[in-house]
Amino acid sequence: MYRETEILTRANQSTAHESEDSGDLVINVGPQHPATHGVLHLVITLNGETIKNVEPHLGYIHRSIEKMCESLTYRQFIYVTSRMDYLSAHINNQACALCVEKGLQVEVPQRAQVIRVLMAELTRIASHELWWGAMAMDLGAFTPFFHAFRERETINDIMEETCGARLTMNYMVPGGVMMDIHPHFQQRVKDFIQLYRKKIHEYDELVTGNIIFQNRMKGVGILSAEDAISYGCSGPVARGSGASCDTRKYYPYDAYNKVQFDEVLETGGDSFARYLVRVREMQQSINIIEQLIDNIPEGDFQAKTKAVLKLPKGEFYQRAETARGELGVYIISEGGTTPYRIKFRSPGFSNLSVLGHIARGCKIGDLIAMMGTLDLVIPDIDR
Amino acid sequence: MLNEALKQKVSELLPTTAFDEGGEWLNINIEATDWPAFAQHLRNDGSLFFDYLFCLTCVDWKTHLTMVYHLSSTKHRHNMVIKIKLDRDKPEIETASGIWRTAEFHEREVFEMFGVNFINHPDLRLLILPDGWEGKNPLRKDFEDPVNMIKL
Amino acid sequence: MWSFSNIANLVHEVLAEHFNPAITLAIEMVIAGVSVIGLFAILGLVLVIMERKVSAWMQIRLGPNRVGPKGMLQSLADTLKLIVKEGMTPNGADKLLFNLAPFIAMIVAMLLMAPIAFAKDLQMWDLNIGILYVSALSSVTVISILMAGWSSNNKFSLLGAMRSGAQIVSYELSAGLSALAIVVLTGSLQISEIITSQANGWWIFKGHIPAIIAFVTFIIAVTAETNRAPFDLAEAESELTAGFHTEYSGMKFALFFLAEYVNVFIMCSIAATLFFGGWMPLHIGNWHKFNHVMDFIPSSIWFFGKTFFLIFVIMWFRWTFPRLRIDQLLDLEWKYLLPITMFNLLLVTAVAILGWHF
Amino acid sequence: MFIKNYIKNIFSAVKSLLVGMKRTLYYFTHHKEIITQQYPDNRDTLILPERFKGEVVMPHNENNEHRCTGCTACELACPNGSIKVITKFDISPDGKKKKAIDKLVYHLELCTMCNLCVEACPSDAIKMAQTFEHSVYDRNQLTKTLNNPGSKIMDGVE
Repeated sequence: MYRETEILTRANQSTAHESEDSGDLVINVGPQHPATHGVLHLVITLNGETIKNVEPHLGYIHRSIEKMCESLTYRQFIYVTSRMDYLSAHINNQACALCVEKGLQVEVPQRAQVIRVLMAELTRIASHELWWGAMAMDLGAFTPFFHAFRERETINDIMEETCGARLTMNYMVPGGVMMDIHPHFQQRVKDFIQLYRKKIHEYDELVTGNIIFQNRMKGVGILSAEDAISYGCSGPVARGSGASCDTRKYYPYDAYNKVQFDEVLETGGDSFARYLVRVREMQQSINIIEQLIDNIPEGDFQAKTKAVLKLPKGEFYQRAETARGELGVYIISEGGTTPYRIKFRSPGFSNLSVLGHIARGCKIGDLIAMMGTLDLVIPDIDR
Repeated sequence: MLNEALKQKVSELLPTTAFDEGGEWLNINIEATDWPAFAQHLRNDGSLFFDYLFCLTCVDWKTHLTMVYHLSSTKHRHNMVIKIKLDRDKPEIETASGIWRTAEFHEREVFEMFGVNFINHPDLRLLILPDGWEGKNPLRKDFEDPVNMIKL
Repeated sequence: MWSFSNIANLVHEVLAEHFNPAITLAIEMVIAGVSVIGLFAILGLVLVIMERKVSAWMQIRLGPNRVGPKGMLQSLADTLKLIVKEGMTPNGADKLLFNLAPFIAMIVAMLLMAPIAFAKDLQMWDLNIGILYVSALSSVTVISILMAGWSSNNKFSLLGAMRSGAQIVSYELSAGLSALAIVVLTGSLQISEIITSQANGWWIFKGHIPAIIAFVTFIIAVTAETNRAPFDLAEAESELTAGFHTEYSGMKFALFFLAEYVNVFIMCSIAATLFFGGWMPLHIGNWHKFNHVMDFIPSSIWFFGKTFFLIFVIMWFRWTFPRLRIDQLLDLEWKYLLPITMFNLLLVTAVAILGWHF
Repeated sequence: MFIKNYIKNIFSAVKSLLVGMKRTLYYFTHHKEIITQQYPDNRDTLILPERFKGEVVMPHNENNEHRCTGCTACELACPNGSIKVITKFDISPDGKKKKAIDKLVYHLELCTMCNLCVEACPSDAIKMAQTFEHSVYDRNQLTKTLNNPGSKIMDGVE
């Protein structure tokens, strides 16, 4: 089998333990470590600086959202999903709302569909901005983090104005959106696009073009397209390897079939390809927003739904493309007001599983860079 | 491939398959013993080519457990759902991690959350639950935790 | 005209009147030691606040602005906090080495101050092998880092210390070779002579391209030697949490911190001495009137101005670049810097022999 | 050829580094671009958008009257159980019994600001306030009674 080294399961033992016969060094990265962006715990077996094995230990912030949702009604459970992948909270909510709508067979008004897509794309940009800054910080450059936050703050302000919150908005409800957009929304988004266009070249100057950065990223952590699919990777991780998997293209939802955009594909499969995919995806999101921002149709922002939602008996699955990859919401209904079982197929969980595969044989510094390019959000993995 | 064609192809491969109507994708019910060979076929058959296991989970129906595999093909872009009924007291099934690598992590999650034993899994250990977890499997319906309340 | 040598002589005469020579010498040494410690502390405070302000402005932030006017007393408040904090020694650490390491780092930094000419006639020890002394002592810093890393009983610390060892040993080479370029031009290792040789122009202007190459390689090597980003692999907070000083807290950590900044200061002042003439004002060849005007600016201002500019450059590196990987770090040294500096040394020798410099 | 590539590499590398340094120098010298806010100092000028979800409040008019009928729709809508409606029966002047709220207890410490209660309320009795400085030393202080003491329901609200 591909697992060469025996790894101790118990984290506390492995801290004090070095396997004596092989001379390997076992170190714990996390649960409290600056590079894990949360409470991920990796047990790394090292030979010198070279990584022999990476073993993730999860569950430090597992809240059992799937179990919680079993006792929440179809209106209530959506707010919890914001807490999964908090950086693309809107898209999580959207996927859940879509799944409930699929069960109810509600037609969502055009206006609500467009607003949802706008919000989802803004969320995607905000998420990628944060990733970009954190990625540079993982490599030791602090300044880009703050520069990325300048643009991200603008998006957060837009969200705050329309949805009433900056991170966990709970804006999508079954049947549409909770409130109509704020009167200033369109102007603010246009201002943001202008700001973004003005500042985007700085990203290349500071990070992308930098020779140190390129040397750190190129040819590191190579993931083949076949492996990416086999490991269930999705989103920019798979697209960086050339595996086309954009849910927005193949299984369009809401207004995505009405807009023109390209699926960003890179064939390198290394960290740099994954980096480029995300940077270029921001550009595509801007394109989508530009197409829609002046064409928000008039009408209702929410379809008429009953006060108490009851899904018919059956199973409903909805895919959505979050900033990290493909999110699946799988609702099994027994006909009541609460789901019988709900499963969230989180993109981060599958993307993390590939880390051990691509990190083998790399240096510690590379592992950190790879974790950056996988864009791990720990609550998304732990749910 | 459309659902009808898929249905025909699957019934050729495995005549004992039962089909579930309704739902957007083809739902099939098979026996746990047929699973390993059938999975190999699904993955390797050129016209099926289900190479992307995008969701793997389990459902506790109080009388039995059901493994649910959501499969998709990145070549043909068709989807299929496979359900396998398991005994609730002694749930056992062959692992799919040799065919789809993503199953390794997902099966570990199902193992600790539902107590399903995956035969020949390379590394069947607790992934999310704390080490030394004893007692019931959290996502089963009869699980109650008086200390960390989940129900409101 | 008053100068530091007059003051020193005055102090010496006053002391010699009252005490016998041995006690006089002892008192003079105490005075020198106290002033070094004072300078050490002041440098730490100034450089910390400088770094925080520089980083803040580059990161479109305001930086510390609450303590004192414009936040200038922030580092004083930090020092107070660090003094009050408990200095913990982890279980299983080698207690002697663990507690000794920060002091070695600090003592080395203090020793390095001895040959530096802070202003005209203000130099503690003008020994005739000044540059050799500096480059020899500065590599002793690695011992304190290795001690800290080994004795902490922490794997991150150990990895950081190992990286630091490999790094300092290699970059020592190109730092030495770059400094040697100027030594070849001057013909002396003595700091005062290097400075006086630049009375008619700094070496960076007089020495043509070889001096510029030597300057660039020296700054890169110095950045690596002092463990500053982008070469801060020994601490690499995103990889090794804090590297060799992961387990240190309170004042012991502060000593490492101080030593790092003082090392940066010393290395920059050496670079200023070698390439920018130390305290020597900007003199251009035969422009006597211009040179005379420049002489009115006190020599200490010239020295600190140049040094702080170079420190700013090193901070500028830190807040712009990502960190290198360990193998790339060694590649840079052995594949690029070392061949360049060696070639450059040949070039400089040719320039010096043929007398092409001004 | 090797030497040419070698030197070319060095120059392109140095150039890419200088480009980045130019960018940071720009921000170092242009303090206008600073974006941080001085939070506690700018409290007076800090304006939050009117939709900002800070906490649930119950508006009262000048006669100390609110619009809550005690229908418990908000309590049912809340996913966390952070709202508790305690009802009582008022005797109206003409002798009829009428349901009204005694207390509307709101647990701010449990609230996730999801806005579902405000959406569910049929009589617009509660709304989201824009306050956000909620920290207190004792968590009991976060349990609040939303209706003012002695308040009663507004006329005409059913």
